[in-house]
Amino acid sequence: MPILDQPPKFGRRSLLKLTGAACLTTAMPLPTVAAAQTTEPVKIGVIIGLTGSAAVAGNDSYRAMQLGAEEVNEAGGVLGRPIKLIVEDDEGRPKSGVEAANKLADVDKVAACIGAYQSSIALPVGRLLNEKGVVWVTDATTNDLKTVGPYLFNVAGIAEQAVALVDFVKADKAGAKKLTGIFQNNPIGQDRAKVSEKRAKELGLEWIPALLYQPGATDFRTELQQVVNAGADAILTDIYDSDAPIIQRQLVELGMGDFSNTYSYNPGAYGTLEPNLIEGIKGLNYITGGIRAEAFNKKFLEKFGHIYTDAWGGPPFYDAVWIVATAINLANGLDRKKIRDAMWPAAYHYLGVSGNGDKGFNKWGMQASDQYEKLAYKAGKMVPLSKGPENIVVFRYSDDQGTPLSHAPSEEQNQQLYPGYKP
Amino acid sequence: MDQLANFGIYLMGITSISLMLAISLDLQVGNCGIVNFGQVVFLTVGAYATAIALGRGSGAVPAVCWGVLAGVLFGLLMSISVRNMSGTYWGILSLSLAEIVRIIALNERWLTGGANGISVLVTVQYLPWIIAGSTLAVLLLVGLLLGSPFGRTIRLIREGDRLPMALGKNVLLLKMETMALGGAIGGLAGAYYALMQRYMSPDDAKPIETFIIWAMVVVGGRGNVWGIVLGTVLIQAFYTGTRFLTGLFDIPADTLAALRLVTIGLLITLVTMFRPQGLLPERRRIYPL
Amino acid sequence: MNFAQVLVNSLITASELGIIAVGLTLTFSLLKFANFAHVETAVAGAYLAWTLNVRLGLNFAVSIAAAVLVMGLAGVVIDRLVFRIFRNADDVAPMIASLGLAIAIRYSMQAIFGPRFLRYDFGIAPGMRIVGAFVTRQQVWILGIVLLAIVGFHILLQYTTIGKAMRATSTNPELAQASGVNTEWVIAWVWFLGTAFAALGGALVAWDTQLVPELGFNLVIPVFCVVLIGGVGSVYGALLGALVVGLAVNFGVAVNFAPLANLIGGADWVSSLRIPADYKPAIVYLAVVLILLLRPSGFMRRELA
Amino acid sequence: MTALLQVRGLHCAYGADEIIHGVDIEVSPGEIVTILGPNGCGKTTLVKSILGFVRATRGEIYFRDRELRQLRPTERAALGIGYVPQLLNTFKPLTIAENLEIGGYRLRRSERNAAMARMLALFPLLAERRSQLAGTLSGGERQVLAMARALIMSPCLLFLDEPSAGLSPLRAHEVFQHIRDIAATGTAIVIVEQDVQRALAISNRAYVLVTGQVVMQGPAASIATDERIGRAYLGAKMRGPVSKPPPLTPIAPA
Repeated sequence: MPILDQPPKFGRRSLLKLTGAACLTTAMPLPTVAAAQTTEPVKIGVIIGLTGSAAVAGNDSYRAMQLGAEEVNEAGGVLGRPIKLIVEDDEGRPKSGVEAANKLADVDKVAACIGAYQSSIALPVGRLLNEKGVVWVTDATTNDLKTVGPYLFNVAGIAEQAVALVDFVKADKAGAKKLTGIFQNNPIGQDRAKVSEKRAKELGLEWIPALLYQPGATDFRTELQQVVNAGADAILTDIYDSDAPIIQRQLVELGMGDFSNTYSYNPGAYGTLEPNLIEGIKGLNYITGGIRAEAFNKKFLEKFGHIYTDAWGGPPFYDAVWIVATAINLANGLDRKKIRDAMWPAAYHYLGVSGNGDKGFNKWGMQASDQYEKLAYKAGKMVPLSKGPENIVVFRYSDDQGTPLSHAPSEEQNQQLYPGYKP
Repeated sequence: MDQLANFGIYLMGITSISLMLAISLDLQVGNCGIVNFGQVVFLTVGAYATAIALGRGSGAVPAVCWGVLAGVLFGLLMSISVRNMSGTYWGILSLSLAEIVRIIALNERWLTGGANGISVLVTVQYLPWIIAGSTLAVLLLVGLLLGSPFGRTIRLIREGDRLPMALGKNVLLLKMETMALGGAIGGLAGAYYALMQRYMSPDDAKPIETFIIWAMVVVGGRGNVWGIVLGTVLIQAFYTGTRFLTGLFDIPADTLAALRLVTIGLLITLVTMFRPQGLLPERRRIYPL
Repeated sequence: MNFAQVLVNSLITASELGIIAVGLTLTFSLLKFANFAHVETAVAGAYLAWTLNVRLGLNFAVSIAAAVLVMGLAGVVIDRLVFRIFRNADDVAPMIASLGLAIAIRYSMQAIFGPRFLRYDFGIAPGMRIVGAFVTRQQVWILGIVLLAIVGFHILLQYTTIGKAMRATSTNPELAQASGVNTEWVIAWVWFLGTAFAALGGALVAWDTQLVPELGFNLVIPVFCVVLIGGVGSVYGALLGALVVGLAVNFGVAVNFAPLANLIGGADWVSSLRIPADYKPAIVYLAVVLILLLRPSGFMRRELA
Repeated sequence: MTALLQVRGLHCAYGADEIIHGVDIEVSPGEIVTILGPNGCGKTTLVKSILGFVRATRGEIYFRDRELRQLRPTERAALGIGYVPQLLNTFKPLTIAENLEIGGYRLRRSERNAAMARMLALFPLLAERRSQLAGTLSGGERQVLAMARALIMSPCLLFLDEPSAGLSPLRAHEVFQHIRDIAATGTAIVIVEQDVQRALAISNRAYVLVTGQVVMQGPAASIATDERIGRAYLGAKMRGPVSKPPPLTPIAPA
């Protein structure tokens, strides 16, 4: 059982994190070991879709990174030097993303790269940067990320966690027998549909073929009717960005505005909509939680005038900047391999704002565990389903039981994990 | 310094791939008058065929051959529907075929990996150099071919089907040959693309990629191999060069990113406005009767 | 399957695609090149209407009317600035110029308005029930406006001097000039009307759905398909093409083809045979391929009529 | 008597290819001039450059003492130059009445209506079918419609490109009859024609154009009887010397 519905334990690591968090929240200088040789900024590359099909999440993500970089610099920067983000637009085109990665690695000679909201960009960029030996931190979510190599890190969990929502539906909706879903026809949507179908069947539920909708299209009416009228007891939805308002609107206009059986993978995506478009939707939101989250949200709102629309497009990237900065400090230099190895301890001891703050990596460089909270839209507001610890869902991956590593895997381990990897 | 050289080598490789696609397109549109709006489909089938072959344990060379073969087959398939369809009609038809291929690649996960695409785990040493060498060979081949009787005949087709028909040429066959050759070059480009990107996904197959290749051909000069080279380098320079400009301005990153693409769009428009025949137009030769 | 509802959905799709396609086919018929910037001007018009409606708080109808007018004039300006140079060139150079312009317009919209979705100033409520189908108030308006625009356009084309001059110039520009028709003036009118129709279409699509900078990206190819299915340069063909596409994509997804297959393959061969919704975008392209293979120049003849 | 149209040293080109290399032509008011020449000699190009459709690279074109080269085709038409092109001579999807209306596009509504009434009276054939589409007419009928369309503006110079192309001899005869009638009203006419004999029969003068240059000019009657021309340049087999040129209608200068 990969899922354990339990509150986070208050153990050794949490204590460690609390002290770390105290440092961070009071903007104490980070422990820098090396004496400052130069004040020239340390460059960190960013590859993100500022234009194109994922531009909304992409821009929010970059804003979160800017916020992170600003805080790191306020706290004294890395190695006594400020960090500087060099942002490249991937236009939503893999070709453009790889070009940007080549430029960042070879021309700007960045210490590490962060970015890619879309898997079709995260994967080729990841392969390239692994070859070049540059740390690549992404929050894309396809399961294939695990195969890329030791320089790839994921800060937001991968598609396997989709089982959590199916479990939630089964627990929440007594007597639900038939499930179906509405998924974006892209890497994450296809992965989640597959994982959900498998999980539903494992739980003995019937799965009606899901709707995979074309992102960016304007007319979903007929297919929405098909899926809603298929007689499912609950509909799982995985809808993002600009598709959420249009799909909700068309559902309401077609008289299918009863959302009491809608369960979302990403309820945050509905946050900016009118109450009558969302009333009753429940879901598992990727937690922006932990003791620093409130401050982060407040700062984001103050600085940019709005809140990020998507729990994946923002907070994880803010954490990524902090983790990379900490890793550079721990590596005590700009050696890319040392930075890579420092990523594990950096994340292990770091207390972030996404996924309830627990950011430790497993041996694959993926999130060891993810935390979600059960949410519901009531009276137009997104509220926790309940107040107690049972409202938090901790998802642990099956391959390592959710154990984060406090130190990097050895090169021998890496060679076992990634066939063809050469140190 | 050697890192900078690495970036140069990467650009050489990726530009060579674009150049192959542009030459393939020019063979069709600049010489034979076939308005192919679905050019990216050759890259798509070539790259997928290569990636699938590699995934099933094939070696790099046979995999590239599969890519070329896929390009040729698709070229033939497209040319069957050409027949005597004219300009824009054939253009949208080819675009539709390319989109159908992309949508199949997006949804048939057992074959193509769906939206997640296919990763290529094979590393080829000196790949950018191999690609550049192949591109030179293709350039040479196409240059020779265009000077040959075959080249002259397909240029006749560009001006209309009637004259070559009157001369007893089998126009459909010639168009099929041109499309097969174009498909082979495009398929080769696709095979190299899969090896170079180490990945192929439906996002690489969107119509915008076709339009960028079109811009290369038209900006450079249809029917002139040197024009195509210049056009490809120039458009690539627009895309890559503008990345270096963005650091100079102090405006929000999203606005800047959008303005970068606005600049690229305007540059393409301006070049075509002032050189409608391309920067290096085709030299019209008069052959003695 | 709710037949009435699918029909309504098809009609809405058709009218939105149709009104944009009419504008495109109009410029196509006179200038003989594929204007890729057309759909982007539709989106620009929709953004302009949004600015007037939401930012400046103008009445919605006034906003749309003003946006349509302004975009029409903008079309004339675009022609003067960019496309006039290509009057005697072949069809490829202006097409690429329009492509560059399309990219420029699309990302200008993003630079100005940001990537987030925008919506006109009105509330969303379930539609009225008409013969078992839900139809919203704005959909009724859209159908009405499109119908009115088409009838108006028909009258203009058939009964006014400028309309006749447009048709004449479209069939035989040289002869029109030799007859003393000021073709530049006619072309200016065509740009005005074509772009105005685009803006109207864009605003109506945005009214029925929402506004994002990528809207044009998702509309441009279906609109070209519509134009082509109808026959390039044929206004009524474009409407027919829109209807074909609207019906095909909606019924294609909704209909269970099993009975049909059973007719061919014997009784109870299959129980359910549907086109999965993930293939919905392919239906348009499939329609293009099938129709062009059967009728290589679309449904209608080429001339503007 | 000053010439109505005067072309001096005209060169013109399609793109980079020069087609006409220095041509001089004169047309006086009210006369019929034929331009002869083998296929591809540049006859149509010459006419199109006078009308403004083909770029003139060098030389001068004067019409009623006005230099035309800077004017657009529309403006040249407005000065009183009519044109009936070869084959594509009508707006096929338009009705006959609409074709005439386009012909009179520059006139005010009342003038246009009057001119249309005049044309319909002149060509009763058209009056019967005024709401029929031009595309449904026969070749000869289309030629008549095309002339009516060009005449509606009462031009002082009318170019006819191959008026007999694709017509049966009987129809061609009728068309040439019409041409003669038109000239009788004082309109100067320039005919580009393959049907050498018939054209020369109604012409006053003729020019022979070969590979973009005028190689011979003179009175129509003498050119018609010159056997060398028929053999060397026109590619048309002359039916021996014509014994007597048909009588020409006397032409009164406008």
